[in-house]
Formats: sequence, structure tokens, C-alpha cells
Amino acid sequence: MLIALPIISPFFFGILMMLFWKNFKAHSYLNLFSSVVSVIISVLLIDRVIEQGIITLQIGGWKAPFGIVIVADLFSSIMVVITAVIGFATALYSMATMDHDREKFGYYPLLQILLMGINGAFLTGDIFNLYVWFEVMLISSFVLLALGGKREQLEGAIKYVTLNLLSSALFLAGVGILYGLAGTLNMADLAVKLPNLEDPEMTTVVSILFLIAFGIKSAVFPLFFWLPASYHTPPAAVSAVFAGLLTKVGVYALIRVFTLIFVNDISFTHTIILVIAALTILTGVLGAAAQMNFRRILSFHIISQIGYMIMGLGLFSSLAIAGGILYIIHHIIVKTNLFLVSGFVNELRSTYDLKKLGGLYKLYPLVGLLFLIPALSLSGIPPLSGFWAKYSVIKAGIELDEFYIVAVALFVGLLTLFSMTKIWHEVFWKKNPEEEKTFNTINNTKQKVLSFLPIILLALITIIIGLNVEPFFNIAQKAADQLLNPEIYIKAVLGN
Amino acid sequence: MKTSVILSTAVKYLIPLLLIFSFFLFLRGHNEPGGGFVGGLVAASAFALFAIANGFDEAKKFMKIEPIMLIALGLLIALLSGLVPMFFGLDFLTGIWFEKNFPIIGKLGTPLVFDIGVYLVVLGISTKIIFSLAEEEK
Amino acid sequence: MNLLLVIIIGLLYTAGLYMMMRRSFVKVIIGLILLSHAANMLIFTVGRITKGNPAFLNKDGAIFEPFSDPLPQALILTAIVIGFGVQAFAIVLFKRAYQTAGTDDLDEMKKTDED
Amino acid sequence: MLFAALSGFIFVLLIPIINKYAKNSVGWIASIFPLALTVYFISFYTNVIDKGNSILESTSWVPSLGINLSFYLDGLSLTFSLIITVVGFVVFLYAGSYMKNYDSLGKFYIYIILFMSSMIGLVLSDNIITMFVFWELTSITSYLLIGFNHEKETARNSALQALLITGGGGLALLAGLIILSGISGSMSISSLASMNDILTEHRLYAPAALLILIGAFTKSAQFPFHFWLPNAMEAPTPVSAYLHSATMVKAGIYLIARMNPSLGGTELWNYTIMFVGAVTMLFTAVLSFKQTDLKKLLAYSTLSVLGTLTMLIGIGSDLAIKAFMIYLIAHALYKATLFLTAGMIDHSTGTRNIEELQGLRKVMPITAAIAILASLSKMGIIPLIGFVGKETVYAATIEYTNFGFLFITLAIAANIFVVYITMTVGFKPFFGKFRKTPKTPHELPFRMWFGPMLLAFGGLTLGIFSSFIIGKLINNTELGIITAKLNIPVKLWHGFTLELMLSFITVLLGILLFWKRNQLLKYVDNISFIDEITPSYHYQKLFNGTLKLAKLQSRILQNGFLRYYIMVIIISTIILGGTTLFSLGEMDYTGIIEMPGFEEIIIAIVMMTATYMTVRAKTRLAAIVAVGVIGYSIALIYIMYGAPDLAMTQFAIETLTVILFVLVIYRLPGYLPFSSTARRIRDFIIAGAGGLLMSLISIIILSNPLSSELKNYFAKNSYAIAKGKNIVNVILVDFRALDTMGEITVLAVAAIGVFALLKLRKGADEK
Repeated sequence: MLIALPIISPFFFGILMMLFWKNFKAHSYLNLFSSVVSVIISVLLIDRVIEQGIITLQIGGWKAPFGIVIVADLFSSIMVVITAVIGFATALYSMATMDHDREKFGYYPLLQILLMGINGAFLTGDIFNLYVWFEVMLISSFVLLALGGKREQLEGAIKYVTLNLLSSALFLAGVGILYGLAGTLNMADLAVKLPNLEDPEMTTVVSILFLIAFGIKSAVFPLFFWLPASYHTPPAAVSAVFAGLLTKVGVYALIRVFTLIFVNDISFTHTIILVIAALTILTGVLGAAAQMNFRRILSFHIISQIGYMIMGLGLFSSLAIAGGILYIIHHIIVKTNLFLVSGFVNELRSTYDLKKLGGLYKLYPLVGLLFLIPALSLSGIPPLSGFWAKYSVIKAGIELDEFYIVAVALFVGLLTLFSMTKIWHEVFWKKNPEEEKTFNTINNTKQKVLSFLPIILLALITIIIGLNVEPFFNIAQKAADQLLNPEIYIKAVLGN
Repeated sequence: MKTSVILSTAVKYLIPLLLIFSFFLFLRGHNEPGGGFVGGLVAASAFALFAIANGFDEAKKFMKIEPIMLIALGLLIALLSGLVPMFFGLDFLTGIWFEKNFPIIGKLGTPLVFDIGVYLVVLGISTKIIFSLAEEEK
Repeated sequence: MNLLLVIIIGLLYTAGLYMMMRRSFVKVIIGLILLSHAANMLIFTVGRITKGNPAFLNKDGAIFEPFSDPLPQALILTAIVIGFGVQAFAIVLFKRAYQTAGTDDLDEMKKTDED
Repeated sequence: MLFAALSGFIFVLLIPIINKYAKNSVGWIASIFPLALTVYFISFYTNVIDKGNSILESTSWVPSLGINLSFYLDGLSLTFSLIITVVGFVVFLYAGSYMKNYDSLGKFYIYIILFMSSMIGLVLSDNIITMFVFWELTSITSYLLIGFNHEKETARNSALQALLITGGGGLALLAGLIILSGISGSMSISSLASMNDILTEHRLYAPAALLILIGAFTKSAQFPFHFWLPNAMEAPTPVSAYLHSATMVKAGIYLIARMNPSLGGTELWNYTIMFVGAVTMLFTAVLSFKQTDLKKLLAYSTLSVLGTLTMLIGIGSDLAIKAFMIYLIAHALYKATLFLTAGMIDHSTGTRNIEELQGLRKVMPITAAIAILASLSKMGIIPLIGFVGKETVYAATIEYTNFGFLFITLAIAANIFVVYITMTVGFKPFFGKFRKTPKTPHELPFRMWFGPMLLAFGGLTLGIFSSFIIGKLINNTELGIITAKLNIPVKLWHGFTLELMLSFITVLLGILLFWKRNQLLKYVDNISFIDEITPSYHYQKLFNGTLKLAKLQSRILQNGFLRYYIMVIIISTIILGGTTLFSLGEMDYTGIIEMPGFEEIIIAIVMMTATYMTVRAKTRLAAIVAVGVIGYSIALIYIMYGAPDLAMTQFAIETLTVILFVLVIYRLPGYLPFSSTARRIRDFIIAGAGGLLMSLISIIILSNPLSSELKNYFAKNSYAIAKGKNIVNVILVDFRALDTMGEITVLAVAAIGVFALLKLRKGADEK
């Protein structure tokens, strides 16, 4: 029962807000309440999974593989917990910054349904159901992205919508083909049936469709174009959720299917993944180095960091995948936080343009500190969370003699640091280029507290993961071991 | 939008028919082609027809309920039909059926309630989209 | 019929992909619609087609063999409906973009990728 | 020791509070901290120095990765720790007065305390990864310190340069350390020391050793990475005195020394270190010649000394190690002092330009006395510690004859320049006739001169009592640089030896160089290519080149054209999917050999025509109608193959879509012809390849039989359990109701989206 709640709860609150559509002022409080509930549920869930191992729920009482099954293993429960944390952080931040117009047009219910879709994608054990959750997530993100209807939003949305729908079309075709091959949709059942096909090599062909489809969603090279074209256009709270969670659903899906279903020809598929990872790491960071806009730099960095996660998958060892998972955890927290900080800067100066910003460190040293923590963590500076993630994947790469990708990963660390210092120099250290202009100040205490609170919270998590990485690494390691031993998953879903 | 007398008179009689037909489609869905989705669409077309005949403001008044409410209600009903079995110790969305057959309706159970949710959502979204676009054109 | 269906699938994909590479946003949306038709036909075909009996049970709850596989049908049904929702949004997005930009030439809409 | 290593990170939290309530005394209060640590480290005197023990303490941190907070105190780390805390104390005290006009003094103390603690952690760590953590922290804190005057662009750039070079080296180091721990299976430095054989014979030894050395060389500003150090003189003077003479730049040298027992002893290791050190020593000394800024001059002499220290480890003889230890201590004492006095001159006169400074001894007698005392040590004048240091360096290089007289010659040449620099920095400003300076000079308060004086007198005391204090340190303790204990006495006076004579010559030539400076400069100025051969030139080129590449790349990749993005995705799919498909070998077509019926052919023809019409339509309306025909034909296919529900839905949806489309576009003008024929053909070929790929995949799948248990399960249970005879509908509302729940959610959101898109227009007028 507990396992379905991460989907049901945001759905319920989303419906509730729609029922009280006109009372949009209450939406934000309901949203906050719902996010707290989600945090509690997700913590209970992961606690249960740690204690009892993988838990499943056969929806409608139809036993797998006939109905849809929901599965919580460690990996998916970790993702659900982080989603809840990000949901909570943005709930606070939205209360501080969201305008009434967007609230009036369903901003909060959309947010809840987005979270429902994300949780659904993490928890489902059925490949077609995964498609459905992807669509739930996508359509809500479409609307959240376009909500407001400014020209740049619309242009960003066009690219985002089109490319993601192309991905969905490929995904759907892949699902159909899988059913045509194996006659089942349950992922555990697929893992059992596919190796027994007459020509199991067909699986590899289908895996390519999934690689491309999920590759687009997770924004890897050369499929990432939609991301830098759109993530900097909506309000900060929206980009923060997107930046933190959406691409990671793609990464989650990649890791899930390429550890459970498509493992028949690892030397082929996972080499491709590794090459893609290296190119993603590199092109993303170079893209970031070229930008002069706060959020665009951050957007390109997402791509680069996705590469590191995929690298963990491509290396395909226990440490590598643990590193990849740790990377996901770290990155979601840190990237969301950086987008929130960028939003805060925008509240103060009404621009994201690095050329027009400056002098903020002198006036707001605390904001500077709150930027530095996630920024340094993102660059992999120890002892913050990013270091441990990078350390794990690099160590795994060295252990497997994959020196080229290790070299790329290390070198890019330097460029990451460079682009973070670029923001730091231009926004914080540099003298304000428009000194004569008057700027907004945030005098409203409630607004100040609500926008600072999530930033501080996420920064604290970054520091805690950094200083006390042991439990986090441990759980990532256990999750990775579960992924690498699909029999456990299969047994949990199908029985014997 | 101009309205013609003949059309609006015809529509007056057509709409109840369409609504009944939609309900019929919905009910037989469990055993014959049909179901909540198609039923909802037919119902929506009834309101669309009304709007063409009498104008969109009239149609909104005629509907009495804001489409978003319909959508929300539909979703809520679908969700509740899934939650109810949980009070009986069953899994989420498990079907529960009344033992005896009802006249006209036949068997009654939570999957049917779920389908009512689908029906309402489809009705709600179709009218919402049509009304929004029509208002835009004005 | 399989042969024809396979050809139709290829044709729909070709047309869909071709339309997606156009500069006009309407054509891109049409391309998306064609792609979802193509995907549906693909699911239908590789889910194995059976001529004749639909997947209905008779009064006694028995079925006439051979009957068509109901699962791909259900999947396609879900996919069609989801596709409709998404396409409706895309069409209205097109409308708004046209109103704002004054054109449906996508080459005119690349401000977000420029500094 | 854990507390000593980490206390700074806790103490630093007090600084904002102190800064708020006692802004003027923050310097005083902060300097208590290094003083307390000094006392703490001295308390190990008996145990470590008298008894010659080494202490290892360990607390677990990340056990699953083998990373512990283990700290190791032996002669080497104690020496470094004391340098860090003693010089730290002096600098903290000094800065409180020197920087009292800065309104961000609190930040300064936060950074520098963090830096100091990281340094201590670095030299005490026994676990290589823990050490690396502190190593990186010193890079970051020094970045913040170098860029302290961050409103100046030069300060920002210098800080970035230092960060990128030391950070880049740090990444190499990390790779090296991971390889090292992979080879040895251990992360403890003290246990690595006993694995020299295993490590040096491993196939990955060379990359590991070189990567670690790159890390060390960047940090200690060895050639060709040296250039960041002079640029780092943008930092406030206390920072330069602390980081860039006594502590941070020594971290790399510490690392080489520390790793010497485990990785040393091979030609690769020793020669690399030796030659890089020697080149740095001489090259940077020569570069100093053109400088006129007090601090830059000091920076170049620091570089030269760092080179010497590196070279000594490379030579690696007992004598060389002895020289290394003495020279290390001597340099820390006099160089920090000279930086601080340079700061005092700057503070008092408002300039650091050596051309403008002379005759200050009357106005600033105390400063002059301190500077001269330190200078004497630096020039190697008896009885100061610098003298002992230089003598031993000479002795060690004379003894080392693998390359003839090469190293002693290089050492003398470099030291001539060091003497020259000392003359310029330590004597010139105070002697001669007084010249007017931007500010009227005055003597400085006690708080500023007390610390430097302490260090200068330290140099004197250690020199006079060298055999007692340093001798005991060197001979009695585990140094960690070599595995055995050294057993060479340290003496101030060795009699009239060759080294003494060479020292004398060095000083004389150095003074001569100083005297003839202006004449020589003219020649130097004429050599213009010198800028182009320096590594900093190439650094700049690389830096700009990377930026250019980045710009170019994002212009090409992220070019804004949606059709291009789509094309890339399609091509990627075709390439990846195609290669996998053709790697399968021969295909089986049996699944599709079956004659189609007449009505099927008709439908197929209708669909093909409609598809063609869709693509070629001249107006939007025609295209949409054609799409509708395709949709209806599909509905017909569904009917023919037993899917009435599907057909019904397809029919309804198709109608709705067409209506929607027409509602939206009926007022718009026709298409504009956007693409050329060539482009159309290209796109058609790409799209055709995609279509072909999908057809082929379907063919292969159809060739194999499909047995789905699901189909029969549904047929069996649809009525029995789920009470429905329309199996498709039962699947939708029962078996897979969760899908349907998602589906109606999508619809709901889409409707909200349509509504919001049409109604909510923020800034719609902005175009």
C-alpha cells in the first residue's frame, strides 16, 4: 500500500486543488502540505525497502505479469525520496516567488501532477506503464514550461515539446516491438523471456530504440538540444524542478532497462553508452563555457553531468553504478539549488545576463556562500557531495582500465570549475556594472525566509552528504548491487 | 456567432438524445464496444452542438458546471474507485462487484465507477478545449 | 496483409520523419501525428493481427478462436488518447506561437538558442 | 590530532560573531588560534623529537571506500605543522593591523583560518584521499585569498589562473592516487612506504608516479607551471607571505617528500624531480631580473628556492635530504619575514616599485633592521640559518656527481640571482638618499613589526643553535622522506671548506649583478622573444583557444534550428539502429509472405495517396484533410482486424483533431515555400532510411512466432473475475486501469494547458 502512495498522494492533492480551482491562494499551502506528506511517505517507503528488500504491489490484484506491478527497490525508493525533497524545496520557493497569474492558471496542481508522473515512472515495473508516466510527466512539464506565454517561453516550449514527443514516439514503438518479441510488458518478465527468444540479438536492436528514446529525455550527446533551448525560459522555480528531476527520470529509465532488460550484449551496448557518456561530458561543459547567461550555463552543465551518470552505467561495475547513483542524488540536490540561487539573483536584479550582473558578494555575502556551496560541489571539490560521486565513477573507470573516459571526466572537472568561477566572478565578485540603477530589495520577511529556506536546506544536504558520505554511499552501493543482480528483482516481482 | 432558429430548435431535441446515447455507450462498454471514453466524447459533442446553435455563453450556462470541475470530479471518482478496495484490505484499483445484477445497468462494481471517472474527464476536457478555443476566436 | 502493413508502417514513418524536418511548425505537428499513427500501426502489426473475431466473450463467457489479441488494442487505445491530449496542446501552442511571432517559420524562432 | 586538524573548521564559525561584536580586535582574537596550535604541536617535542617516535591516529570516515581520517605525526609533518602554525600566528597578528581598513576583514580571517586548517590537515593526513581532500581545500581557499580584492579584474584573473593550474594538477594527482591505491590495495601513506618494490614494478607505476608529480609540480609552482605564483601577488601581502612563501607552495614539495619512500628510487622518479627542480631553480631566478615590484621579486626568489628544494629530493642522498630540511626551515623563516617587511614598506610609502624606494632606514628603522636580518639569512651569511642551509645545499650538489658539475653550477648560478634579489629587496629600499614616495612614510605599530621580528630572530637563533635544535630534529626523528633515520651532524661552522668559498663567490657575484643592474637591463630588454617562450604565453593561448572552441562548438551544435536538431536525432537512430540490425546477419522474411485481399489493397492505396497528399499539400487545410483520411483508413484497418473499440476511438479522435486543427488554422494564409529541392531530397532520403529501418524491424519480428500468455489469461479471466465481456474495455478499466488513470490525467493536464495557453499572456506585447 505504502508503495503506491507516492503516486496517489500528489494525485489526490492535485485533484483537490482542481476542485477548488478558484481558491488559488490556498493552493500554495495545500502544495506545501502535500510536499511534506510526500517527504514522510517516501522516507517510510525507503525505510521499509531497506528493512524488507524489494517490495511490490500488484495493481488491481492482478498478479504479474498480467496486471501492472509497482516495484520499489532501493534505486527507485532513493529516487522517490529525492523527488519528495525537491518537491518540498520548490514548494517553499514557489510560495515566495510565484506570481498570482500563474497560480490562477493551475501552477500548483500541475506541479503535483508532474511529481505524480515522476514518482510513477520511478516505481512502475511495467514498460508500457512507464510510457504512460512519462507522458503524464511530459504534458505537465509542457504546460509548466509554457505557462505565462512569453515569446521566449513559447519558442523554448516548441523545441522542448517537439523533441520530447519524438522521443515518446520512439519509446512507444520500442514498447510495441518488445511486446511483439516477448509477448509481455512486465519488465521482470521481459528480463526472463528475452534471453530465451529464437534470436536474442533482436533485443539489441530494440535496445537501441530505447537508448535513443531515453537518451533524448536524459539529454545526452547528440540528443540534448531541447534542454539548453528551453530550461532558461520559465520562472526559476519551474526551471529548478526541471533541472533537478526531469532529465534524471530519463537517466533512471536508462539505468533500469540497461541493467534489467538489455543485458544480453553488454560489450556492444554498454560500449556505445560509454562513448556517448564521454562525448556528453565534454560537449556539455564546452557549451557551458561559451555562455554568458546564468541559467544557460547551468543548463549546459546538466548535460555534462548527465554524462557522468551514464558513464557509471556504461562502466557497469558495482562501484561504477553506485557512483552513478550517488551522482544522481548529488546532482539533483545541487542543480536545483543553483537554479534557485539564480532565481534569487534574478529577483534582486531582474536579469540573468552575466554582463549586467555584478557586485552581489559585497551586498549579499550569504547569497554568495549559498552559491559557492553547490557550485563547488558541482565542480567536484571535496569534501562536498560532488566529489564523492566523481571519485566513485573515476575510481571505477580506473579499475576497469577505461583510461580515456577517465581522462575526459577529469579534464572536464576543471572546465566545470572554470564555468562556475565564471558565474562567481561575473555575478558576485565583479563590480556592479550598472551602479547608478536602483535595484529591487526584498523587504518582505516572509518572502525572504521562504526563498532562503529551501536554498539553505539544499546546501545543508550537500554538506551533509559531503561530510558524512558513508551512509549515502552505502545505500547507493546496495542499490547498485540490486541492479546488477536482476534475479532479486525478478524474484520479487514474479515470485519463483 | 449567429444562431439560427431552426438549428436551435433541432438541437433542443437532439441534445437529450445524444446525452442518453452517450450514457448508453458508456454502460455497454464493459461487454460491447463503447465505454467511458467514447461515451464522454458523444456527450461533449452534444454540448458542442448546443454551443453552435445557441452561442458559447449560453452553452456554458447550460452546462451549469465549470468543465474544470468536471475534470476534477472525474479524476476524483476514478481515484476513489481505486481507493475504496483498499478499505476492504485489497490492492489499489482492485475491482469489487455487487453480487446481484441491477436492471438496465447489469453488474455494478468499482471498475464501472472508474469508467464514470473517465467519462467525466473526457466530457470535461473536450468542452474545456472547445470553449477555450471558441472564446479565443471571438 | 502483413506485407502491406509493413509497407504502410515504413511509409508513415518516412512521411512523419520527413514532415518533422520541415521549417513550418504546422508541418512538424503533422509529422508528429503521422509518427504516432506509425507507432500505433507498428504495435498493431507486431502484436500480430488476426482476421475476424474481436476480443469479445459470448454470453457464456467463452470466446471464438481465433480472436485478436486484446492487449495491443488496449495499448494503442491508451496511446491514441494520450497522443490526442498532447497533440491538442501542441496545436494550441502553435497558435500562440504564430500569434506572438507572426509566422510559423521555425527558423525565425531561435532566440532562445542565441546569446 | 583529529581535533587539531579539524578545530579550525569549527573555530572559523566564531569569526562572523567576533567580527560583528568586536570588529577591531578580530585580528588579535584570531591569532590566538594558531598560537594555541603551536603550543599543541610543541607539546609533541619529547615524544616525536626526543624519543624519535611517530604517532598514528585514526578515526573512521568512509570505511566502505577505505577512507579514514587518519593522521600521522613524524619529523616531517611536525616540521611542516610548526611552520604553518608559527608563520600563521605571525601573519594573523600582522594582518589585523595591515588590513584594518578593509571592511571585509572578517571574510579574510574566515578564508585564512580555513586555509591554515586545510594545510595542517594536508600535512598530517595519512590516508591519501583524506590528504587529497585537504589538498583541494587549500586550492579553493587560496583562490578566495588571491582574489580577495575581487573588484579588480587582475585579482580575479590571477586567482582563476592559480585555481585552474593547481586544480588541474589536483585532478592529475587524484588520478595518480587512485591508481596508486589500486596497485597497492592500501590508502595509508605510512604503509605505502614499505611497498616500494610492488609499486615501482607495476605496469601502471609510470603513469601513477607522473600524475602525482604533476599534482605536486603545479602546487609548488615548478616549471612549466610556475607562472601562476608571480601573478598571485595580486593577493594582499599577508596572504603572499603566508601562502606563497611559507605554506601552500610547499605542499607540493611536502607531497614529493612524503611519496619518496614509496615511489622513489627509480630513475624516472629521481631524474624527473631533479631536472624539473633544477630548471625551475635557474629559470625563475633569471626571470626575476627584469622585475621591479618588491613582491614579484620575492615571488621569483621563492620559485627558485622551491626548485632547489625539489631538486634536492631528486638527488636523494642523505646529505641532500639534510640540506632539504634545513633549507626548508630557513626559507620559511626569512621569506615570510621579507614579504611582511615588503608589505610594511608598501603600507607606509604607498608603493612597491623598487625604483622609487630608497633611504627609508631613518624613517623606518625597525622595519629596516628586521628586513636586513632576514636578508642576511637569505644571502647565506653566517651565523644565520640561511647560511647553514646554503652550505649544505652546496655540499650536497658537490657530492652528487652523476652529471659532473652540472648541478653545483646550476645551484651557484641560481643563488647569484637570489643574492641579487635580496640586495634589491632587503637593502636597496633602506639605504641611499631618501626619495619622496606617494605616501609620507612612517614607522609602523608594534602589531605589525612584532611578528616579522620574531621570525627574523628565529632565523638567527636557529642558526646559532643549529646543531642543537635542527640537528636533533633531523637525526633523531623519522623523517618520512627516506626510510632510515639520517645520521649526519648539523653544524654552523665546518671550517674553511669548498662550500664556504663557493658561498663567498656567490655573494660577491650577486652584489656585482645588483651593482651593474641598469647596464645589463638594457641588453635584456632587447630580447623580445622571451615572452613567447614562457609557458604563461602558452597557457593564455590554450585558455583562449578553449574558449574559442567552446563558442564554436555551441554555435554549431546548439544552432537554434529545430529541423537540424531533429535531423541529428533521426540520423543517430538510423546509424545506431542500422548497424545493429545489419550485424544480425541474414534475415528471415517468411512472416510477411501472404497475399493481401482486395479490400486491403484498396485501403493501402488510399493510405499511400493520402500520405503523399499530406506531404505535398500546398495549403495547411489540404494537408490536414489528408491526415484525416489516413486516420480514417487506419480506423478501417482496425475494424477489419477485430478491433471495433479501437476503430471507434480512432475515428472519434481523428475527427476531433481535424476540427481542432481547422479551428486554429482556418484564417491563416497558405504555406510559404521554405526549403529548396535539394534539401527536400536530402530530407526525404534520411526519412526514407528511418522508415526502412522500422519496416525491417517489423519484418524480423513477424518472422518469429509470438506466444503471449497474456492473451489467453485475459480471455480466461475477463468475465470470470473481472465481469466483463469486452476484453479490451476490461483491460482498460481493470487489468491495466493504472494506465487509464495516467491517460485521463494527461487529458486533464492537456485541457488545462490549452486553457492556460490561450488565456494567460504575460508580456504578450513584447516581441
